Amino acid sequence: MPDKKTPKLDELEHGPWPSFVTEIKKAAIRNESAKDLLNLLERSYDDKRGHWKHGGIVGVRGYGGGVIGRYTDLPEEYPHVAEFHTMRINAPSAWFYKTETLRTLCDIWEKHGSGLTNVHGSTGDLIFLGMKTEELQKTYDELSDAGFDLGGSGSCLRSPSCCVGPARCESACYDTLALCYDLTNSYQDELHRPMWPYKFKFKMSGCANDCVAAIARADCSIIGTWRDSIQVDQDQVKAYAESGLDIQGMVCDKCPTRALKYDHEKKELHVIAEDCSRCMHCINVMPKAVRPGKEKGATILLGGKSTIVQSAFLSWVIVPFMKMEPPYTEFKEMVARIWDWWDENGKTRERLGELIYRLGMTKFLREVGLPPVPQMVFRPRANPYVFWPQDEIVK
Amino acid sequence: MPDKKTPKLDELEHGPWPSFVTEIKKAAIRNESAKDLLNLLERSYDDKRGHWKHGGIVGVRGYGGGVIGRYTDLPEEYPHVAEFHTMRINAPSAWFYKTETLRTLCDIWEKHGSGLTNVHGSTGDLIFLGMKTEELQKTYDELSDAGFDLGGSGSCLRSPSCCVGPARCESACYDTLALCYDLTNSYQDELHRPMWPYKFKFKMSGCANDCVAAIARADCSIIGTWRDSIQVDQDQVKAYAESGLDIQGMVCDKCPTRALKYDHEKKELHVIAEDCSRCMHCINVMPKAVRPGKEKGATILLGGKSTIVQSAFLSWVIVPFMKMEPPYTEFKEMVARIWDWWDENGKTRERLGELIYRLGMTKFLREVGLPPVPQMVFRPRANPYVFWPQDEIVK
Amino acid sequence: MSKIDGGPPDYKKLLPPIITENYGQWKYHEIPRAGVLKHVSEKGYALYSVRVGSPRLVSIDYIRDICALADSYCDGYLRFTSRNNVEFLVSDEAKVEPLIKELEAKGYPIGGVGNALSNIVHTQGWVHCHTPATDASGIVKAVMDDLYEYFGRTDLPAKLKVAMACCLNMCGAVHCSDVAILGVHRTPPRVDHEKIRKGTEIPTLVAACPTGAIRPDPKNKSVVVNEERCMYCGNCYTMSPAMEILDAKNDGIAILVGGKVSNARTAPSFSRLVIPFLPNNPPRWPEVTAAVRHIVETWLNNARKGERVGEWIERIGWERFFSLTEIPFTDKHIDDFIFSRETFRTTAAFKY
Amino acid sequence: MSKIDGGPPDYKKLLPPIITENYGQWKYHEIPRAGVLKHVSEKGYALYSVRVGSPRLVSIDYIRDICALADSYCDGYLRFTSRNNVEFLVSDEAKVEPLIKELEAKGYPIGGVGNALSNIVHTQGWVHCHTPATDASGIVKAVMDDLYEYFGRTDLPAKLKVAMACCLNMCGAVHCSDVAILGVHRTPPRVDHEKIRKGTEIPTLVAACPTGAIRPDPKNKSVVVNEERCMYCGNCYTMSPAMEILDAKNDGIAILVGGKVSNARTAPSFSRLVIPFLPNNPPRWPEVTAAVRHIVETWLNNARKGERVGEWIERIGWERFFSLTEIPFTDKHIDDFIFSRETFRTTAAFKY
Ligand code: SRM
Ligand code: SRM
Ligand code: SRM
Ligand code: SRM
Ligand code: SF4
Ligand code: SF4
Ligand code: SF4
Ligand code: SF4
Ligand code: SF4
Ligand code: SF4
Ligand code: SF4
Ligand code: SF4
Repeated sequence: MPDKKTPKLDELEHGPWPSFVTEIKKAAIRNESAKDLLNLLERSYDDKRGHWKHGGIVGVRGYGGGVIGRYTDLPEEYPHVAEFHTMRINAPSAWFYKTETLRTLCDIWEKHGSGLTNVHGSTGDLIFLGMKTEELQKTYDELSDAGFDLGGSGSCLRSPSCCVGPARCESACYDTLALCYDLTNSYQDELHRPMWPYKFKFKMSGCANDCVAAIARADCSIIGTWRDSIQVDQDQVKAYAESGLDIQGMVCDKCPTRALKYDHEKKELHVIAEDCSRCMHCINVMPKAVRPGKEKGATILLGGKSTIVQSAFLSWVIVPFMKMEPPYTEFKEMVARIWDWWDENGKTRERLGELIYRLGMTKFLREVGLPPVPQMVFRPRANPYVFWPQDEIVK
Repeated sequence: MPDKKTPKLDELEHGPWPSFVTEIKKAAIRNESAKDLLNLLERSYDDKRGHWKHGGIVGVRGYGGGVIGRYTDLPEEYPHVAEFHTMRINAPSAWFYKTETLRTLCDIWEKHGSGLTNVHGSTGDLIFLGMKTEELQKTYDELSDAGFDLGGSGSCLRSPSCCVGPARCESACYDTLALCYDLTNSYQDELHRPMWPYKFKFKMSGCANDCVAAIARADCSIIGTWRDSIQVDQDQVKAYAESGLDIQGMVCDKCPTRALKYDHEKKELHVIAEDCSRCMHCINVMPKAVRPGKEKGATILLGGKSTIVQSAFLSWVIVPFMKMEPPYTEFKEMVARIWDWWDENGKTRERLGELIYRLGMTKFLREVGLPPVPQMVFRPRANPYVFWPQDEIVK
Repeated sequence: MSKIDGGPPDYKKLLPPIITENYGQWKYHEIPRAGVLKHVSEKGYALYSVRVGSPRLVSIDYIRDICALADSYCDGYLRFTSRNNVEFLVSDEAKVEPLIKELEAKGYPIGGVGNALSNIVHTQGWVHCHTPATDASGIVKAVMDDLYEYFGRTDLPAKLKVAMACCLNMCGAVHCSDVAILGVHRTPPRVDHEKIRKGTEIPTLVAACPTGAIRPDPKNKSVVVNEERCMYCGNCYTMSPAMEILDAKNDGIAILVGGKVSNARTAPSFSRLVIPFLPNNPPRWPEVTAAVRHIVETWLNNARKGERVGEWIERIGWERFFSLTEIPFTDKHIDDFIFSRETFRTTAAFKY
Repeated sequence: MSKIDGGPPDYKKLLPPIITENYGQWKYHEIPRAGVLKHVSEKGYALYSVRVGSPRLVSIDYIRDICALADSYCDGYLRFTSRNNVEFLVSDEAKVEPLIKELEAKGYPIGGVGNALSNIVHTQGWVHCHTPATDASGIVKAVMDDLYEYFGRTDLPAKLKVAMACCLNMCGAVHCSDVAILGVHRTPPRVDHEKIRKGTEIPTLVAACPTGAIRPDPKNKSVVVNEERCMYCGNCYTMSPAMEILDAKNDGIAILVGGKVSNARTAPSFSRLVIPFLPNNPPRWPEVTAAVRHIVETWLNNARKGERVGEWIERIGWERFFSLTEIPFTDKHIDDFIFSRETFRTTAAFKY
């Protein structure tokens, strides 16, 4: 147990929600770094400010990223967190683990670091939180031997992540886990050796519910969808009706395109197929009765990211429908063209979305060779500032 | 009749809609400029391009605007339109005329110009279309003697205009004609002597139907509204119901805030007063049964303009509710502060809306002394880029 | 010398007595027939307004003619609307039918009231302006001839407001109209260096370009235009006659749809580009009239009662608008200017 | 030397047999009780997932503990969700209740399923990062303690997704959450000229500022910050340690609400600023927990069934949100950044 008093943090051991302070204390029993982290954190709680210096560059051989260097600004007082780096470990698709896999990780981490982790980081990596510089390579070597690898950091591809998809969800329109694994392995170089203007993130959701929040956070979002019509099982509709579900109110009236007509008499639900926008709502409310269509694939969206610098961007549609089956050739060829274009045109620290916004979708589409379709926009331009290429005007 | 042939324009004398070509021809019978205009226009129809040079500066004594100088680029061939300026005559509020007023204008114009007019120009002036430089002052002198004055042009206040309002409309929430007349007279200097970064337009509509399209076109839009609740006459509701109006479908279901409940049994219409956004829809459909509230005034919006240069802007709310009664002191004091601010901060050819967008609403509100209210925005900011003034932070 | 700053005539002296008497006391209105409004006051008076479409560019003969009619039927009072229609203000019900008869006999179109097509707000075009990419009056005449039937009806889904502007300055409410016809240039300005040297303020000219396409060229004491960046707005020409923008071979017309101004039901909104270019084909611009008619008819056939063009499109979705009208969608429809981001479809939910 | 680029473990080897067996063949799901999902496959198999809230910052002891539970009840299989909850994957229905009992006994919170509050997605804060304006784990603990009851329920109007990020970099989906808790700086960076001279690339630093507040100062071989223009985004600090941004006296928390990511019903949308600043008051940040609770309860009491926070607010209007919550509206709520225009209310129709 830590020698210093941590009254503020102790306060956070009360209450019903599990406490990270208790977790740090558990680690502190065996680990000096964890102990100093606790003390340093108490100090931050007193000072109302962080006590970490601007990150430094540390790493492991062969990799340009995967480690976040971190040093305290009070090394004399808290010597065991003088170096306190984190390592990002690329997690398996959809965060499935065998207990033995996790135990292997725990064992390695017990040997080399603080014993503290984030399961998982916001990008989806499993994080080893806090180790000394000298432990980095050793930790990596053991991880690698045990079948693990680093995740991304820096101006590179970040670790792709995906929703639980077909592994445990009836709505999955393509195999998110397979795609995530395939892309991660196909792009090892892009993932581990930063060489772009800035970071790039892939996230994959099996349907428009977007359970990995891809549209908000990924430069490239791959969202499962279908091309034909939802499938309705009228027997199940009747069952829902009889169980008391207000089908008109909770399903039809909330359908954004008013594509659903409920026949109260017959207890039947009918869809105007061409009006449905595949938003998933009716399927969500009546999963037993309504299912996605049969012709499945994905919508590709580009440009999502958070606030820094030009404002947050949500990903927008770039390909309304693409089949998503191995070896994903069409997708990968497109990605290659997009990366080339970004690499060629992007300024330092300019995310893809900001770049397309700056140079214009028109230029992007033309140079990357994607056909413009109305699905790309909510509505056409309101200004008349159309650019006419030389070959379309009369000389 | 013109001596040259005008086969293309002649074609435009056919068809049911009244023909401007016939109008030019009528004028051409007595006027050489009108005749040359017809010929020049035929030439444009052949060449598919205009034949007017970049405007030159001409005017009348004491005025910095009100006249648009115009010269053809083919003066040898069309000598009577070598000079072909237009004069903007400030129209009466809501474009009401006595025939004698119009005849006076016709008589003056017959003497001094082409005999062609626009009734009215897009800003609302009555336009004398086409006169020689030497006629400008004479025309003005006669107009002035007959009780007319020039409208605006250049970087000045443009002629304010207003909807028919209380003169002939049951929906008017303030006296648009009186305000238009008052502002026009109060701001004669601003209207006639350009001295600002760019043009400034006032437009006034008596209610949210906005029959002068103010919100789209005016730097300052004054839109009639009320502060309390709409008034419903249940007898008239019944009458509409009996006449076959689908009150539920055409009124309640289209109410944007769903503030209306129709009681089919009693044939009564009830409003949830605090939900109504005063959009005018129910009043429009059932003018006999629904009327604006009793506490009337106006919403002030700023910033409307068309596309050049930073994109078109629609006016946005700056004061949700202001009483609009003579002498309009509160309004005029606010306008003075706004103009000062624009004058001080605006770049050449920067409209008020663009300036506020460039410098930020926060700065504008603070410096002009307007209290921020949620009615100013559809929604609050999505980014966290808040500016904190010195006096709000801890030193 | 004559006085200055006299201001406009006092409207109060120009109102018909029935209006002076009932000013601010109108109770409701009805539309007894196409083109006619009946306003009834609290006091029980009824005023009939008979609306007549005008070409706006009119001769003094025209004005004298309508004045004569107003004298006969309206005690010498009339007004014009914000869309340049004439309104005959009849206070004596008995005079309404005779007025209508005479108007019809003389070929004055009566209409534009209620759920009708009204007059096309428009601009100068080749008649008077220096920057037009097309004529205004000619296209308006051609389109109104073509859509004439809808002017005299009151059974459209909603009001139909068409506007026309001859260049991107958009002198009117083109940017917020159900259907907007817009003159557009398509080639960069050709710099007349001689003229520049003769008096253009180069920094102001450079600053005028919204895309930064104009660079000073100190060696030549002139400017150069980066043609890759120019989108032909013509703002540089407004600033300087040296930036020649008219190009007979490439100027033409764009069509935008779905804007509105009223706050009824939905907020005012911009018109949006649906046809980037149609050629100038005077005197009747058949490509333009056909395109406008096609859009209007698609609206007529598909919209629900009470839906303005934009409300209809927003309900069905723009992707459906393009499939219904079969207008080809191109990269030119996709915004790439300052506020483009808000137009991108940031959702995986859409139609085909 | 160990190999590089081995990639992550193969997920296929980590799936429980019931999943391998029924992969892609799930038919529907039910929520038998709070915190539990039952997925039924075409083949008739049923998989129970018991969801447990985790603090995310966990020790290896914690991991070993849940592994022990997974061994007892789940044949050694478990997963984590995209919101950092643990999911015990139970293929034997008989084991569900015993597992729940043991979890309860050990104080593991069960919940976050269906129309519930789920775990708070969050970031490093004072535990590890260099730019935080606040701590993350501490606030999350305080808020989850306070809102604990809603984690174990399924009868909220809709899902409730709360996120927390400790600076404007927003490492998470804070910008699109029902309720977002965001660490914010409020004073401009203090330039350490010494450090700048020691290795900052000045042009890159200058270019990094989104508002152009940083000017090179060649005389000093450093930069100056125009404090009038700075809005404390901290991007300059990310670029250079010389731009010290932490300020214990002024750093604190902003609350944003109404964002979402799913495409169900409505498009994904941004969270919007409703409380510009609350002080850092560790260890329990009472101002923050009270503010979040107040917003959540206003939603609970006013929203209709099925309405996410943002959907509720968009229905009633943001002006009504401010009057209902009595949160004061200030100029700080009004956008003045690049895309501000789209937030301005360009209509005369609104509520009070
Ligand atoms: C560890 C992690 C937070 C966490 O607690 O989970 C994290 C931590 C940091 N992020 Fe992040 N980001 C993390 C996920 C994210 C996400 C979420 C996501 O990936 O889905 C985002 C928002 C999505 C996006 O990419 O836009 C995110 C947006 C940022 C940004 C802003 C990027 C932007 O374009 O707006 C920065 C600033 C930068 O890149 O310089 C940043 C920078 C950082 C740095 C490296 C600090 C810095 O300025 O250099 C942080 C290191 C913290 C530390 O000392 O440990 N982090 N960062 C997440 C990565 C763990 C993992 O690999 O699983
Ligand atoms: C005559 C008129 C069109 C008409 O046929 O009715 C007109 C004609 C011209 N307008 Fe306009 N504008 C006219 C109403 C408008 C309107 C509509 C309105 O006022 O409601 C607008 C859009 C609203 C607005 O102000 O944004 C309008 C937006 C412009 C612009 C773009 C301004 C902008 O900020 O985007 C310019 C360019 C400029 O100012 O340099 C312009 C410029 C011009 C010039 C002076 C040409 C120029 O570049 O210098 C035109 C002179 C034509 C000529 O030779 O006769 N005109 N102009 C209208 C004035 C008549 C009147 O006084 O009643
Ligand atoms: C006479 C005029 C005002 C004036 O001072 O000149 C006028 C007069 C009336 N308007 Fe208007 N509006 C007039 C231009 C406008 C405009 C501006 C424009 O057209 O450029 C608008 C906004 C246009 C837009 O939204 O794009 C306008 C939007 C309305 C609306 C809302 C329509 C809607 O549902 O969006 C109403 C309500 C209605 O008709 O149900 C309305 C209603 C009316 C009423 C019924 C008001 C009343 O109770 O007297 C008047 C007869 C309407 C009719 O023609 O059916 N008036 N009205 C204008 C006639 C123009 C014309 O000649 O056609
Ligand atoms: C396990 C998980 C996926 C994973 O790979 O880890 C998951 C699993 C399911 N999601 Fe999800 N969602 C998961 C994160 C998300 C996210 C992302 C997030 O929370 O950051 C979203 C988007 C959030 C947003 O919109 O802001 C998300 C939006 C949905 C929705 C749409 C909700 C809505 O109406 O807006 C549904 C449909 C529903 O619940 O009706 C859904 C439905 C489901 C279903 C019912 C799918 C199924 O048939 O199995 C699963 C159980 C839901 C439940 O918890 O009630 N899931 N789901 C994630 C659990 C997170 C957690 O621990 O709480
Ligand atoms: S995104 Fe769709 S497929 Fe993936 S877990 Fe969520 S509901 Fe299932
Ligand atoms: S998926 Fe969405 S849009 Fe399609 S029918 Fe169902 S609720 Fe309507
Ligand atoms: S804006 Fe309102 S008050 Fe004015 S004419 Fe139109 S409906 Fe009447
Ligand atoms: S004025 Fe508009 S918002 Fe108000 S009740 Fe009538 S239709 Fe609804
Ligand atoms: S729209 Fe352009 S061309 Fe037409 S009148 Fe206005 S400024 Fe002139
Ligand atoms: S036409 Fe417009 S975009 Fe082109 S150079 Fe001139 S000002 Fe710039
Ligand atoms: S949000 Fe900011 S302070 Fe928090 S972990 Fe991310 S970069 Fe660091
Ligand atoms: S904190 Fe942001 S706005 Fe302020 S100087 Fe640094 S980069 Fe610029």
